[in-house]
This record gives sequence, C-alpha cells and structure tokens, in this order.
Amino acid sequence: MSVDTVKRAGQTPDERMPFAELGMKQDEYDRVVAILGRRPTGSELAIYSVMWSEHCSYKSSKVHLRQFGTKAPKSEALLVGMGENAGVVDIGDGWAATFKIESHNHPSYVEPHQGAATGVGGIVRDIMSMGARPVAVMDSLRFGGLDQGDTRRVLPGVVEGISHYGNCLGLPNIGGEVVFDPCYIGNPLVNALCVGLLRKDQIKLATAPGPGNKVILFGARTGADGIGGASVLASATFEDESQAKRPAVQVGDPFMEKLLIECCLELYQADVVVGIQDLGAAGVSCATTELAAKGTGGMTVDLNLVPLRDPTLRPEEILMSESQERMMAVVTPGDIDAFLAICEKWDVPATVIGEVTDTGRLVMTWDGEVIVDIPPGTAADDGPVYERPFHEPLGQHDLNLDTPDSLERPSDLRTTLLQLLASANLSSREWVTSQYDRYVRGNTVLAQPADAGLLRVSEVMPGAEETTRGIALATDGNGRYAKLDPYAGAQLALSEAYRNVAVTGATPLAVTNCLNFGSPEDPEVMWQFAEAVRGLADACKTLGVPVTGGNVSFYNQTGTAAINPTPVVGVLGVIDDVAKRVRSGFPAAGLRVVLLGATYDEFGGSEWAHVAHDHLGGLPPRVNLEAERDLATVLTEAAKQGLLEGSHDLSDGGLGIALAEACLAQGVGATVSLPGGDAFVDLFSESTARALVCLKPEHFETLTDLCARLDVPCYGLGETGGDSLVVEGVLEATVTELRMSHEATLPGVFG
Amino acid sequence: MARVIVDVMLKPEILDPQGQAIARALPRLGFSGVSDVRQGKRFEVEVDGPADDAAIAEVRKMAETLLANTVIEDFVVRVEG
Amino acid sequence: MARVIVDVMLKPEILDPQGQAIARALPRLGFSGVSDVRQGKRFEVEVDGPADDAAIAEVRKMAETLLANTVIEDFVVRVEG
Amino acid sequence: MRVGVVTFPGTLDDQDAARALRLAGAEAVPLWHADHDLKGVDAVFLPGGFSYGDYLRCGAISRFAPLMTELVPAAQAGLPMLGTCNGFQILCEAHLLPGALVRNAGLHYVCRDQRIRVDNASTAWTTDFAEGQEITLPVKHGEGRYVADAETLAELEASGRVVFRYAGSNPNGSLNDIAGITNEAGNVVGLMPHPEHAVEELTGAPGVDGRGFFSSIVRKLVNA
Ligand SMILES: Nc1ncnc2c1ncn2[C@@H]1O[C@H](COP(=O)(O)OP(=O)(O)O)[C@@H](O)[C@H]1O
Ligand SMILES: [Mg+2]
Repeated sequence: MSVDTVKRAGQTPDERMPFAELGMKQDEYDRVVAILGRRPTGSELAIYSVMWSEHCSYKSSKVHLRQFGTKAPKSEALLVGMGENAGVVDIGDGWAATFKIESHNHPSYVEPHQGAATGVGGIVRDIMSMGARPVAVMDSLRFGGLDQGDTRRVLPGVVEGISHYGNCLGLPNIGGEVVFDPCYIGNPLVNALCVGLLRKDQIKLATAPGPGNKVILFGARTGADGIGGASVLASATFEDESQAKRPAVQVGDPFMEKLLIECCLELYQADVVVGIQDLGAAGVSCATTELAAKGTGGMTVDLNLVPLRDPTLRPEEILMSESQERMMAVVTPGDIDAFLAICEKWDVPATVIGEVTDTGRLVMTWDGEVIVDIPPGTAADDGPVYERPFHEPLGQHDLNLDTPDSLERPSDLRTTLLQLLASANLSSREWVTSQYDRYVRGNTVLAQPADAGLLRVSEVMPGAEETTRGIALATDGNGRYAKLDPYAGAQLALSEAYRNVAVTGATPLAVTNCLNFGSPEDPEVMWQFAEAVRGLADACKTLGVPVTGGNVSFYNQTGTAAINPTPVVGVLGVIDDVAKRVRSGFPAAGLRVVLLGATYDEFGGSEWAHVAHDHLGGLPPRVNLEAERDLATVLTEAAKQGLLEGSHDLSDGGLGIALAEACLAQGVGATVSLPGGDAFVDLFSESTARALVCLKPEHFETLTDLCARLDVPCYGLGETGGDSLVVEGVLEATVTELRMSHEATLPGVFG
Repeated sequence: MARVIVDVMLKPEILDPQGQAIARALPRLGFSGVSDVRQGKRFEVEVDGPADDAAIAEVRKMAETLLANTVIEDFVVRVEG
Repeated sequence: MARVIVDVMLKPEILDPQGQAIARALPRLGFSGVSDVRQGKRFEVEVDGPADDAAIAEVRKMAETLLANTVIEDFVVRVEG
Repeated sequence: MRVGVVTFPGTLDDQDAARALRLAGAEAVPLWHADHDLKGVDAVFLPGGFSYGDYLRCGAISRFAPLMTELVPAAQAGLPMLGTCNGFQILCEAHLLPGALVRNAGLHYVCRDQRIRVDNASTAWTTDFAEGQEITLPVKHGEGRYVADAETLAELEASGRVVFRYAGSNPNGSLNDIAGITNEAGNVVGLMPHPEHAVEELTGAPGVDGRGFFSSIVRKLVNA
C-alpha cells in the first residue's frame, strides 16, 4: 500500500480526507488547508487532528484558563509556570519541586486496571521531563455509588492498576481521595498526581534548539496503542474496515518506566540532554511539533527509524500511537555516544530518528518520500480557540432554593455519628491505601490517614545542598459543592487542600488542578466550567498561591447526563524543618483539645444531607479565604514554635467526624464539650476554615494569644485520654465502636 | 467429572510486558533461537458432569464474563486430552 | 518458525488462591456445576527453526530453569496443534 | 565494615537499605547486577523492589544476573547475606534458601505495619534481638506467602531455621506464619518485612525496630 506523500497531495488536491472521522470540524480542516496551501497528507492530517483535539489543544478551555495567568498572585517561588509539562517551585536551599495532576478518566472506565496504571505512568513522565526525580504519587478517585454494580468492577481494577504501576516504580503513594456518588457511574474519575524534586539550577525544558542537534526517541517500542482513529488513515480506502480493529486500550509496562526514570536521571547528571519531552497523548506528533515549535523551529524526522513493536504500523499510525513509556530528547552530536551508552546500561532502547533544523518546517519522510512538511507551531500552538457559549443551568436557581433547612434533624447524635463514620465517603480508605506502598524511598513523613502527605527532602542528588526541609501535598474536590455553586465549589476545593497542607505545619506555596466536567458543547456545563475556573483563579489570587499547571477533562458524561462538576485541586506546601511537622490526630493522652475557627449552621451539600436524606440543594458552606489564610498562619506558626502535638482539619462530616478520626489515629480517646448552642450544628456542620489541634496544657495560652493576634476563634474543647470519645451531654462511643463503624464499610463491599 | 481448559492470552496487538521481559532475558541465560515469548493464563475448570456441549458452552460463558478480560484478551476453551 | 507451548501449574498440594477466588465467585455469577478451578500460566514460545526434538528439548530446559519454579510448579511442554 | 547493596533493574529499596546501613555505622557499597565484582564487601543486602518488573515470577529473572554467579558461591562460603522482600524471593529462586514465595492468599498487595516475632536470635542478622521478642516492621508485597513442601517445612522448624513469624494476623497466608528463614549456616537470612523502613523516628513505620538487623551485622563484622 502506498503512502500519501506531500507530492501526491499536490497532485490530488481534491481527494477526500477523513477529517470528520478524526473528530475535526470542517472549518478546522479548512484552516489546515489554508496553512499548508494545499490539502494535508494523511500523516499531516493525523498530526493536526490529534494536536487540535480538545485533549491536546484545550480549545474549549483556553479562554478561561488564561485567568490563572492574568490573575496569578506574584510569587517568588514560581520558577516555571503554566505551559510547560509541569510547574516548578522554589522550595529553598537550592531545591525545587515540580508537581502536576492529570486525568485518565475514560480509559479507566474501559479497562480500569490498565487505564489507571497508564494514568500514573503518564504523569510520572511529565515530572521526569522537567529534569526531576519523581518522588511520590497521589490519586484522586471518583466512583459511582458504593452499592452500584459497576463500582465493584471499576474500583478494584483502578486501585490495582495504580497500586501495581506506582509500587513497581518505587514511588510512595502519599495521599489522595476516594469519593462515591451515583453521578460518576459510567464516568469514574481517575486523577493522578506526581511530585518530583530537582536542583533548581537543573530544570529541563521541552525545546529543540540548535540546528544539527539530534532527535532521539527512547524507551518502549511503538505499537498500535490508542490509535483507534488513525486506522481510517492507514486503511487503503478510508472506508476499509480491515484495519479499524486496533486496540483502544494501552497497556503499561511499569518496569520499563522505572528503567526510564533511572536512565533519565543519569542522562541529566551526565549533562547530555539539550531538551526533553515525554510522549503522552498524540505521541510522536506531539513531541516533535512541540519540541520544534519551542526550539529553533525546524526538525527532520525519518519515521522509518521509529522502532516498532508491530511492524505493520503505517506512518499515520506511528504518529498517533500513544504507546507508553517513551521519551524524546534533543542531544548534541558530540554527546550522542554518551547518551546511547547510558541508555544501554539501563537496557532502554534508544534511536536517533531526526535532526533539528532552522528551516521553520517539520519535515518527515517515509521510504525516502516526504509525507509531512508543516510549520510545527501551527500544530502545537495555533490550534483553534473556541469561545463556547455558556449560561446558568435551567434548574440552578431552584436547586439553590431547595435548602437543607427543611430536612429533619436527628435527636440521637450518637447514631448519626456512627452512621456518618460508616458512610461510603467517610469510612476508612484503608482497603484502598493498604494496596499502595507508602514507605519506599524512605522519606515519607506523613501519608494516609494524614490530612496531607509529607516528604522529607533528602534525595541522593549530586551537588544538592543538605536541607531540613519537607514538602506537603494534598488534593481535594467536592463535586456536590461545585454542583450547587461551581464558583464557590472550586474555591472550597482549594480551601480544603490548602488547609490540609497547613495542618501539617507546612506553608502552602502553589497549586495544580484537574478540572473534570461534562461536555463543553453543553452551555450549562460550560457555565459550570467557566465559573469554576473564575472561582479558582480568584481564590488563588487572594491566598497568594499561583496555579502552576493542571489538566482539563471534558466529556465526562453519559448521554446528556454529566457528572457533578468536579474541580480537583492539589496544593503543595513547604515546611522549613520537617522534624517540626504535626502528626495527625491525637497522639497521646493528657493533651488539650482545641477547635480553631468559627462554626455556622451550614448543611448545603453536606455529607449529613447526603447520607441521611440523599439531599443535594441549597448553597455550599460559605467560602472565607481570609479566614483560611489566618488559620493557616496560626497552624504553621504554632508548628514552628513546637506548640502542637497533633492536628486534623475539619471538612466533610464536620467536627464530629474530625474528633472521631483524631481518636482513631492512635486509638486515644477524648472528652470534650461543645462550644455552641446546637449540638447538631456543632458536630456536623461543614463550615470552612476550621481545624482541630491538640497540645500540652502548658502551651494553651501561647496558642490562644497567637489566635487572638490573628483573629482566629479558638475554643478549648476538652482533653485527650481514655478509650472513648465523650461529647459531654451529647454522646459517648468507645474507640472500638468508632473503629468498627469506620473500617467495615469498604471491606464489606470489596472483600 | 471432566476437566475443561481455558487458555487466555493477551490479544496479539496488546503489549505483553511479561513476555517481552522473558524474551529479552533468554539470550543472557544462554538460550538462543527464540524470537518471541508471550505469557498468558491457563485455567483448569473441573465440571461436575461430562464435558458435553452444554458444559463447554457454560465454561465459555464463564471465560467471557470472568476468566478473560475480553477488552484486551482472547480465550480458547477446550477439553483436556 | 514454530510455536511451542509451555503450561505451568502450581503443584496440586500448593494452595491456589486465585483459582479458589474464581471458584467461589462462580455461583454468585450464576454458574453452577463447577467443583474446582486452578489458575496457571501458559507461555507461547516462538522458536526460529522447526519444532523438532532438539527445539523441544531446548524449551524444556528453559521451562525447567526459568519459566517454572519446580519447587512449587509442574510444567508440560508441547507443540501447538 | 563494608556492606554491599545490590541493585538489579527494578530494585526499589536500595537507597533505603544504604541509608539504614550508614545509620548503623557501616559503609554501604553499591553492587551492580551486571558486574562480576563483589568489591570485597563483608556482607551483602539484597533489597526489595520489582526486579525485572517481577514479571514471570518474583526474582526469577534476577537470579540469573551476572552478579549472582559471584554471590551464590560467596553465600555458600559463609558471606552474611540479607534479602528482604524481593531480595528474599531472589534468594529462594537462587536456591540459597528453600521454598518459594507465592501470591498473597488475599490476592492483594498489602502495605501495613506488622507485628513480627523473632524466633531465632542467633543468625548473623538477628543477634541484637532476643528470642521471642516482638517487633513492628512494615510489610509491602503482593507475593509474600511462603510455601515449601511438608518435609522442608518440618526440617526448617526442627532446626530452628524459622527466624521470623507473623504475630497477630498473617498478612499473606504464609505456611506456619513464616515471615523469614535462614540457611543451615545462619549467614543467609531472607524475610518479607522491611527492616530498612523502620530505622528512623521521623520516617517509615512507627518505631525503629529495624535497627536491630543492622546493629547485629555491624557487631558481628566488628568482632570478626
Ligand atoms: N485514593 C487514595 N490514594 C491514596 N491515599 C488516599 C486515597 N484516598 C484517601 N487517601 C488518604 O486517606 C486519608 C483519608 O482520606 P480522606 O478522608 O479523604 O481525607 P480528608 O478528609 O482529610 O481529605 C488521607 O490521608 C488521604 O490522603
Ligand atoms: Mg482533610
């Protein structure tokens, strides 16, 4: 079968090209023709169709995401901002951290194990491509209802996939979320986060400068992974079905990825890399166009040189293949031998497939004939940008009016506490987290069930200064809040992640986010999206933490039923002396228990309304960013002074759940009395900007002074000790009872 | 009592990292002349009755729903012997 | 080119939790009449030459030293077909 | 005191092992799987991980690494050797220790802090423990169920070669709750739990019970 060449495209200007089958609109196709001054070849069409897809071009979201830049707070810590593979922040002492969260939602529905596994693989390569050593992963998960059949298929597979891939890479899993809601049935969310460390003077970028430099593809061989669409291009006639059987599922090889990690680090150390890019969605198309566009501007590639796992692959398919565990590097001719020798040491196949030029053109050949000749920037950067229409959903107003005020409130608060503690979303996540290695690399200071993961910065990195610092990370997101008010919902996600970082004693520094929504072509979904982005950008500005990167996942819907809008926010913080970190929960008896922050009657979108009444309506708890910031200041300052023995933030389920979890952490009970007039509100309201801390009695006054200075409400609730949680005059439950309620739920469903 | 065998292999186009790792290791162990290795699963299903058409159809259904992940795997059902 | 198959199963006296999990799941999925399931591995080894005695002997050695752990597993080598 | 730490492709806990050795006052000497050089070390630590992806069987491919052709005779000649997790699996595959490690009975990878009883405090790696002492170490594995034929098992029990047993609940269904064993000479020890993840207050498992392994070997080498 002959291949469509540039020459042939010139000779057959009217040949029908299957752009629609590749998801391209007529006007987009017309633009390609205008750019090239002729019809594209099949290979060129392959490149433009993937590069201009929603996934790669952010065409629906771009106009909104710009706010993250325009509203960004000034931050000295930001070394690399949005637009690169991942953002990089300065964490002091010559060290930098890079982190990002990314979705792999749909593949995880189709094949949960492989989908989730390759999600971890992809985000880890993003971090590697910044020049960093990946040091930990996290996973933020959403599933359908716990009692829905498909959840029993999807969850175990997803968890096993993350477990297998992450464990095999030797990356500790230091946190995440597991949330159940029927809105995610058919559209589970698998968002994976990776964080890496590097010397701040050794950041690598995805760029191909220097004509004459070589382009090397290394890692796994290229197979027919994830090229469902490309098969129409590779078939003899576009209607030919024979080739349309390519797998839509990519299978990961974590062992190859582990080799790639060690190999890349050795390449960086040997200083033989000019530019580097991971291969993710859109594989070779994306890597070559982006590297070329950001470099000198031109590149030649001989596609015959791409090592193939499946020798029958056609060039169009090679260009679109999403085979995992591949990287592309730009290397000076003098360093080629050294580069290849390091790859050989690690058993990583590596092949020179092209060269950097100054022609401004990306030129690819196949069997000696030119099949691609394009200005790379037009594919990488000049994709279509849509101002999609949006409007408030029709029922939004009614939804907000349907407040939880009319819901019957319980009188037996003990039963309510145990019921909430055993509920799908608040029960112990141990069934999931025990499948993740949280210890490997020996730097994990806090992991589950702590509010945030915390790592000591003590990697073996040549030339790096010794430091006492640590980094903390948390991810949060609440789709129910966002459904009620996407602007506030995104801010609440940020608030909670920010607070989770602060309770460990770390100072929040920077933000990543993964925006999971339905179809952008639905104006009501688009409104949710626009509101969420606006909310997050505004809140980041107020809190002084810039967005460094992230990911958008649209089309999470079945038919017209979209998921709850689910912005997931990850916050990274730094603690100067990691030994001063605050443990999670009550570590010992005889400590004062203190509640920080004010409580209001707020049950819209609450876990109680969800569990007790299956109700979603009203407005989410009020966002109070100034209060969050002041609370964080109290927490980090108190930690620095060594005042705190333990902490836990208040979020879903309110004070009642926080107290119970704090008791469960080390099996230490507590006796407390409630500050307000309404025990139900005190225990289960989800007001924001609150945290629970415990401390030695002699430090109590210092803490109250600190709180007074920052205007943070502070209530001495009682004291730790005993085998029970006693809320005086309200309820009493032994720690064993709490544990039995908390720990039985997930094993009861998943075995 | 009869034994029905279900062989499950990854579809040919799906990456088989296990098989590849073995294939790469063989030359180092002094085995030459092997061009490829693929690793799959083998199930031995003991059925109560005879391995007649009905039993085999039943095992086939089992393979489809449980033993194989048909998104990425092919399977073959056969009677031992 | 020929294909040689190596079937590897846990020795009968070794507990096979995967097989047992499947056997336990079957009734829940509406399958009855299965008394036992055992799960093992199947390797497809592509040899360059014909599958003659020498090639089979070579694969047998491979199975013995690498593909199976004879402390816990039994294996069978056979030519496809 | 030079203790080698072996890195195979896919080894993960090598940096932890080296750190634990250094904290105990030993010099950690990196050993590379593809070399034939033991660099004159006085003892060897085979750390955990997924060598060769743990494809085929855990430890099956690593066993054939060039370095192993040096390690096996050295172990047989009395060089102290500790294999944890994947290292234990490799020792079994290499027949330096009897039996094998198979898929956890629960079919899941399990990472948790585990109570373990020391049943033999006379091996090269356990003299700083007391017999019967209970310690806490992390376990983290998917294939840690120790199995051996009845005869081997009886022989291990009779000769006191079961070094560690799971106390409390057994995380993987291993026979006789076996968590670790030794060879006849007591110089080669393999166990599924991870002492190298329990040597610092700040990180890893609660407590520092793993230190005993490293202080034992250091004491032995000093006195040698
Ligand atoms: N999918 C997951 N992966 C890793 N850790 C998780 C996951 N889900 C929950 N965790 C961890 O379990 C603990 C409890 O989770 P959760 O109750 O959601 O925390 P919080 O309410 O503080 O946000 C936390 O330490 C969290 O990081
Ligand atoms: Mg929290």
